[in-house]
Amino acid sequence: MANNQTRIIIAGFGGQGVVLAGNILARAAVIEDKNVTGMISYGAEMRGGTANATVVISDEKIASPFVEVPDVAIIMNQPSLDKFEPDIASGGLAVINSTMVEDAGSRTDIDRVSVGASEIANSLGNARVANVVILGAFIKRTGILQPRSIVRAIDELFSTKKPAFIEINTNAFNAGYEGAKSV
Amino acid sequence: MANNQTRIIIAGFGGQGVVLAGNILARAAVIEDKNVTGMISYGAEMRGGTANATVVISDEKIASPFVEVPDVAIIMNQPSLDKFEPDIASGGLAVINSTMVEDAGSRTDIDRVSVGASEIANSLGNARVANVVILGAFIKRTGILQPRSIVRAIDELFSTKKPAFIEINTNAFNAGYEGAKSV
Amino acid sequence: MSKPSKKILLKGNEVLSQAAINAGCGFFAGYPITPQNEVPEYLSKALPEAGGIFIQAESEIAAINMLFGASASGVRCMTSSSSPGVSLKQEGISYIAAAELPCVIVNMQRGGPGLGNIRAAQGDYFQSVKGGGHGDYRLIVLAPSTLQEIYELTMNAFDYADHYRNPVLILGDGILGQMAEPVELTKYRPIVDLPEKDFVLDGCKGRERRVIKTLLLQPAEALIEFNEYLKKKYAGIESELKLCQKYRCDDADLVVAAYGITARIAEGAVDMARDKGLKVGLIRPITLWPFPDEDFRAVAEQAKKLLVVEMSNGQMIEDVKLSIECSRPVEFYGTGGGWYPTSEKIMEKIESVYE
Amino acid sequence: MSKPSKKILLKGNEVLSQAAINAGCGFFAGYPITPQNEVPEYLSKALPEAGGIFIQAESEIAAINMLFGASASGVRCMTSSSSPGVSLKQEGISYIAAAELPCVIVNMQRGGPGLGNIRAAQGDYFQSVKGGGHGDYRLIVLAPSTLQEIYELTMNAFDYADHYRNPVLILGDGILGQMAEPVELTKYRPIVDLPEKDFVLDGCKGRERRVIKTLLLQPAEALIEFNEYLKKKYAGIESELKLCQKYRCDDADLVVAAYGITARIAEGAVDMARDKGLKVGLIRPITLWPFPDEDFRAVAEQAKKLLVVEMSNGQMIEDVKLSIECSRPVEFYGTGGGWYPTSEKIMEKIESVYE
Amino acid sequence: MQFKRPKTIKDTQTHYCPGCGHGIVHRLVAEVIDELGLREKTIGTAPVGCSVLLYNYFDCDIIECAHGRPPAVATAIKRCQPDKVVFTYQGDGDIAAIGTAELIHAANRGENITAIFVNNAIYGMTGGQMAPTTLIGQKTTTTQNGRDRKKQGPPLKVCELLASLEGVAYLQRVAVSTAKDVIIAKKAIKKAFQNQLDGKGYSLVEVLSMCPTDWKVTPKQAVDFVNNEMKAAFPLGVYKDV
Amino acid sequence: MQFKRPKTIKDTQTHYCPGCGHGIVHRLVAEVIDELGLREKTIGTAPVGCSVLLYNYFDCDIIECAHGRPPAVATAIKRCQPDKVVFTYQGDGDIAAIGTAELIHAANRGENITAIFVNNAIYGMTGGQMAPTTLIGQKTTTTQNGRDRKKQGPPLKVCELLASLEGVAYLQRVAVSTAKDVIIAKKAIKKAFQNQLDGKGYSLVEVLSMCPTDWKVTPKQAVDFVNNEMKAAFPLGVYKDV
Amino acid sequence: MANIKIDAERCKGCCLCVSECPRGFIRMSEIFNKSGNLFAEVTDIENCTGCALCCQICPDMAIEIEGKKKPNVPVKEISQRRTNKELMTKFE
Amino acid sequence: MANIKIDAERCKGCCLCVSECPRGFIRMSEIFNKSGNLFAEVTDIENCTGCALCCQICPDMAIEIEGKKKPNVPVKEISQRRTNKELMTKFE
Ligand SMILES: Cc1ncc(C[n+]2csc(CCOP(=O)(O)OP(=O)(O)O)c2C)c(N)n1
Ligand SMILES: Cc1ncc(C[n+]2csc(CCOP(=O)(O)OP(=O)(O)O)c2C)c(N)n1
Ligand code: SF4
Ligand code: SF4
Ligand code: SF4
Ligand code: SF4
Ligand code: SF4
Ligand code: SF4
Ligand SMILES: [Mg+2]
Ligand SMILES: [Mg+2]
Repeated sequence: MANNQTRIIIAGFGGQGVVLAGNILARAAVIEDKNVTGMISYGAEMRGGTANATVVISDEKIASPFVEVPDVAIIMNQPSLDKFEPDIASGGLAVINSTMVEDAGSRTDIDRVSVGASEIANSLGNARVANVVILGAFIKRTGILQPRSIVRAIDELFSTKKPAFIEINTNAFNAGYEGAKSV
Repeated sequence: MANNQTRIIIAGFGGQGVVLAGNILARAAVIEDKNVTGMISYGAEMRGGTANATVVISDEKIASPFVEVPDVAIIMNQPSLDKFEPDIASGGLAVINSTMVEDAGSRTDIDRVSVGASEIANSLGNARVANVVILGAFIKRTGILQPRSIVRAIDELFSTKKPAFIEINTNAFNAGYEGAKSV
Repeated sequence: MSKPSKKILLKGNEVLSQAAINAGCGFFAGYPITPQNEVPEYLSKALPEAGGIFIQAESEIAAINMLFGASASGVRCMTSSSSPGVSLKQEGISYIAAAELPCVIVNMQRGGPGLGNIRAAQGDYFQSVKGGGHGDYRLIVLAPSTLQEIYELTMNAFDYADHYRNPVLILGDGILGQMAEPVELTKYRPIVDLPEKDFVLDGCKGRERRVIKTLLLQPAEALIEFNEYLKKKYAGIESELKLCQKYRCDDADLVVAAYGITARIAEGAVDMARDKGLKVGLIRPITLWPFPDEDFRAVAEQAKKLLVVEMSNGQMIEDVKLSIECSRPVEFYGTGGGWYPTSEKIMEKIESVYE
Repeated sequence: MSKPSKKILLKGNEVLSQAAINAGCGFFAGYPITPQNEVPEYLSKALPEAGGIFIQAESEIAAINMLFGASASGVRCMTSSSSPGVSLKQEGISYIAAAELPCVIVNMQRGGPGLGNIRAAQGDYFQSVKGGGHGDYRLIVLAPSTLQEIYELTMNAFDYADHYRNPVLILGDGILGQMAEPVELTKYRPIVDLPEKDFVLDGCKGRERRVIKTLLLQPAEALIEFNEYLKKKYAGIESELKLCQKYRCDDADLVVAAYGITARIAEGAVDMARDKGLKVGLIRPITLWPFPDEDFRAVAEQAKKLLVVEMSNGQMIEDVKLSIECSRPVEFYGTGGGWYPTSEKIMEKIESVYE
Repeated sequence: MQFKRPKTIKDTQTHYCPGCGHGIVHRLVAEVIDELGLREKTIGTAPVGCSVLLYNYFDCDIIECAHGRPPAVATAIKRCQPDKVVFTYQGDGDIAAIGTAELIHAANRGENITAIFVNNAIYGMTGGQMAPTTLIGQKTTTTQNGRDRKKQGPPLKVCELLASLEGVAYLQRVAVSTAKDVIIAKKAIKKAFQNQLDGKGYSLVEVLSMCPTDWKVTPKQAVDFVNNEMKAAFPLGVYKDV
Repeated sequence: MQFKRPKTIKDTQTHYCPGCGHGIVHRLVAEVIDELGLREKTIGTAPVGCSVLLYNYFDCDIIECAHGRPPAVATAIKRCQPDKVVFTYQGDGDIAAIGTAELIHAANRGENITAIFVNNAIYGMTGGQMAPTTLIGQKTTTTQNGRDRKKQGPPLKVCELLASLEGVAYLQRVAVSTAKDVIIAKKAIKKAFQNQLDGKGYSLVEVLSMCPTDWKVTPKQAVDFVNNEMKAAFPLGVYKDV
Repeated sequence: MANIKIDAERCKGCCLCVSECPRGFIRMSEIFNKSGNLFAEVTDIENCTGCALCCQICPDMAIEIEGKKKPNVPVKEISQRRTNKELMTKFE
Repeated sequence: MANIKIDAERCKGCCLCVSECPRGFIRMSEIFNKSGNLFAEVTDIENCTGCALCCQICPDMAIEIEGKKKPNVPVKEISQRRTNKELMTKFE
């Protein structure tokens, strides 16, 4: 987290909402008037398989929106953990969806926080909000943004097009915030 | 005729065979192993109107195939004379088809030779050979190429495709050679 | 969308699209190609809503030629594409430049040559600034490096196009197009004088009929004269439109030269170098044509060396050398074809060439 | 037509066509455009008679893409056009360069930009040598200045293309294409080693199947590596293929630099200058890429000044400056758009800049 | 009986060769513009071809387009100025070779424009190369032994090709090789303009026309060629009228 | 009963989305190549589109072409190597938008090649923009309120368009949305290859195909869309067979 | 009598009007106009019906008819230089 | 009994075979394969007619039939992690 800068990668299967999660994070950062960049890996990948989004949040100007060495990796499934764990900065953090990740990795120089995001989402009645659940755990652990900024970002995002989604996403965030477990 | 170089322009209506005349001249020069360039004005002109060809014959290397200031202007009709007379080099020569040119121009610093090329051609039975008639006058006056080179060039040009034309063109050349008149 | 006071989060391609609408762009024609697809996607909806015309053309060639017609109609117009698609537009661009029709062309560059890939790259510099089409023409080439700058330069692009009656190219890349960043959508205000469009073809009611053409056959000198005129016009633009940003150059021994997203990443490297006590600065041309040569010359007076960084095998390096008249050694760092520079890697290169 | 011992009179376009046939060109695709029409006209008859394939394509784009297929079939192939038509080929050229398919492309330049006119010009220098298409690729660019040289360089072009697996551009102009001059049609003899074409697609009988492609998606580094490879390949060509002719340069104070037909006309001016006692020479790059920079540097050691002459608003001037590292003042004489230089006019300019 | 040069035609000689059909078609278009009173609201497009210089003759706003692209240019003009009248004027090379894609798509989109297509079975301006519409057996500078169906394919028939497109409102093939044909051609052109005024969509009139120069025949022989050969290969008539 | 992956298909997973029709069409083409014993004399062209990577799956010589240009590339290959079998494989964007001119002219010249045209009514690879074949009312990322006949014109019907061209030997439109359709599609593709072996000229099979991802529906819904909507807009059948 | 007028300077000598006149009232001149073309002349203006078929076919808009009443205006003065047969028939 | 075999790892879970089987013998698994897809399984291999309609529609060439005689080979071992309903039905 050099330069007051947090470099985050969010990774999962296509369909697990990593882009949306990145979007919520970035919007929350805008609400707090921080500098932020967001980027979806639109690159070489074909449809299906894994998807990832990177978000850089900083108090200063952000040079590059790329995240080669993430400070935080938010991991929605096993293949994503296998892929990105090696890149995490020493002293960095992995936020893990424990429902979909059996083996939480082997590095000893990083922290881990885990949450049964898919399970919690399911219990809330919509498996698709696992992405927001895991954001809750991430915010709880890092405090990098204020919870109410996330809630406002959710509000902003859904208010015009899908107001029905506001509640469940807010609940998901809260549940994740509560359910975060260090590992 | 600087640098042992003769810069010739041949001009007339489209259809008067100026391109063919240029071609015969250039081929004759090749036969004599001279350096030569030929160029048709393919430029801005549209169909119809005047056509012209330029030929540069030289014992030395030829820099440019363009003729801005011709040493010799071979003129098939009045508009061409009007157009090109002013450009002729001082001390240069105008070879004029007197059948089609009423007013032989006003410059006093150039020489003129004239021949009733169209009339002669007509009397030979083919108006289209006026271009070769006028070449005869030109060669007679300048001696820049040998008459037999022209005859050989005519031979070369027509032998494969139109051998019937050899005789009339040769006659045309001879008639022009004989009929040249200084003015 | 008139003047939201606060920053909103958008992708670069969206920012560009909204800027075009705000600047009064009334016509867009384009053809899908990654990584610029958000431009036509955004405009297909937002432009008609704003009263403009959106056409998904049958090809990039049709698109650029539609601009020919739209601009002749007096409408502010834009097309957008990425590298291979922009190559296809070269004939049309030469025509538009020759006809002096204002328009904005966007190239969100991707990896090449050939089909290449869809990652960001800067391999189309030569095509953009030297002229990939035939004949002696110039595009005004703007190279933003942040999303805020995309917003502003896109609006300005329409102004420059109208002011100079010249096509303006916005040279971005896949990163700038795809990344999201908060942007303040300030109100559009013309930055240059906008002359009356007295070339517009709208039927000759009450005036002499007009012709827009690029064929100059007669007299033979017509085209020569026109090219002499163009030369003067371009010299005029060169004399007044050179945009450049310098960063920590004042005492710099080594100056990094980069444009677009690369400049921004290089800025990170400059900060790292400064943190290590190396006197390093950054010069970033914002207009790639006209190339801000005086600024480069000024910087070269102080600096011992320049380091050009590009996402290409080295193209801008030529303009850098020419602008400083080869008065300083110019190093290069870069690679063609969908390469992402990082501040760290640039820093390594800085250390290796710093004396 | 095998080996006529004596010179025959042909137009430049015809000479080029016959050279292609003699060099074993087996495929031509093109689209009519003045001033290169004699090329397809000649080849439409002579090429099939020689056992080759002639296709009048539906457009320049189709033509260049037909070359893509013909070259992949292992056949020596050529297309020919003039400025606007060559602009349309830029995407295809980038693909061919990326696929490393040998072929010969002819541009008999005419006046531009836009439709311009049909007189000769040299306004496509940048497009030719810097790359009018997208990405970091290079064409080998040959610039003949006499018809005899058109004959020889056209034959060589096929050899270079095969040897380097790279497209070769013959950069002529309307004068060279249209003028007639005696030419000796010497026998074709390869001038470089011609490697086996192990890329050819002819059905995978008895071998692994082959793929020709330019998309390099996976892994992410594939395209980067390919571009690094290209860079090396181009550096290799640069190290061995630079052709240049010098004329009366040894003691020259002023050296005129020009290519193609312009060089030839400038040679006349040099002679005039020498006749007047001015120490003037001529340097004529025959390969425009690779640019013969060592020769320029050598000349610049003696000369006090250079004078670049082009039928354009000044394009090669940049390469001249870069090659001599701006070590001498470089003057320019030229005009875009169908301008015919004369020895006399060049002489005037020589006198005005000679010190 | 009165017969005067139309107002929309300037009082200059054309550059066309003697017997060239372009002059007739110019007159017809201009007469229609006169009769419908459209001169001051018309924007014409010039192609690349012998008729590139039509702006020297038509006294209305004209835009010269890149080779083959008039349909794209006209599309944009008409979309930007739906109250104006926009026509394209293209030769066979322009419309049916390099410009095929732009033609098909403007037609298919049903752009509300009027298209005049002068089919002279040759590339006139460039000196007589094969066009997409060159007849089988016809000698051109690039088919010196005559067009060969096996190598160059049959002549492309534009009206037949466009007929299947829903967006097309009107297609008629006419000729200008006899006075009678000219009168019919005029009616077709008028209808194609009227359709635009009525908002009907893409209307195209294909005009079989003479190019004595590049066919290397006299004007009289050229007329015969149209009447005897071209009309057989390209049957006249209405191909679509919705 | 036996059913095995064809030899001409490599043993790799495709990158296509679940339910994408390209995989089916690949298999059919490969089966035909197997059955006719053509693998070692076939040269295929890859388009730009989702199927650009078909060379990862087909085990025969393949050339990847610039967007829209496969017909031009294939023309040259077949002319240079008339004894080989050449096929093109193109999406609707590739064949019917940017590549319209190359399509029409290769077809009109009657090039003796086999063309497979996968019509999924969308630009798949670029993420779901309108294609020339997008249906009226169909929502895409560039027709977010559905394709509007007035603005974007009707869907372009390739078989109908090509039917008028003399050089074309065979045109059939099939689908791969039901097993029955797939079996018919295979027959059509086989015939299109057989025609080439018999020297009949240009043969094209248009295949209506699913793109669940960019249609933003499930594979099952995609199949229904083909069966209910696309077949109505693009009637199946033989459009030409000479 | 139709007030028919052929502009000799505008005429390019294509002869198309000659074959088009149902009455055979048009013939080509034996002299050139300024552009070097033989030009069309109406031989029998008195009996010309004004059917305008000649006008319809003329590619150069060289033939105009003013209406029925006015007397014919003679063709403009032109260059009277005579020339040979061959060239005269070049466009026939 | 047809020797039918669905390659679970190749299967992308599109379900097209499910609706295509005239006997209704194919259903989707409740577990994911390595690529994260639910995959198709034949429920009643004994009675499968080998009509191959499922093979015809399968876009991923995941279904093969070896002939009538041989006994069925069970689907490969796959990752058995269970997951929630919503995701399971994502392609139905
Ligand atoms: C891109 C491009 N390609 C080729 C040309 C050359 N060119 C000029 S006119 C023309 C064709 C003219 O034929 P057509 O369209 O039939 O018109 P016509 O002259 O017969 O009336 C061509 C190919 C050009 N100007 N631009
Ligand atoms: C010149 C050019 N323009 C645009 C593109 C971007 N592009 C890639 S694929 C594609 C269209 C794909 O659609 P389609 O041909 O229908 O194939 P599908 O993916 O649907 O199978 C486009 C426009 C490109 N690569 N090159
Ligand atoms: S070349 Fe043909 S089309 Fe062109 S003006 Fe002459 S006759 Fe007309
Ligand atoms: S995007 Fe559509 S066409 Fe492309 S692979 Fe996916 S389903 Fe197939
Ligand atoms: S108006 Fe009729 S009758 Fe009179 S000259 Fe003309 S064609 Fe003949
Ligand atoms: S038709 Fe017209 S141009 Fe031709 S001869 Fe008659 S008057 Fe003259
Ligand atoms: S082969 Fe036929 S019966 Fe057996 S599973 Fe497949 S579709 Fe069902
Ligand atoms: S059709 Fe194939 S890919 Fe789809 S579910 Fe069935 S076996 Fe799997
Ligand atoms: Mg034509
Ligand atoms: Mg598609």
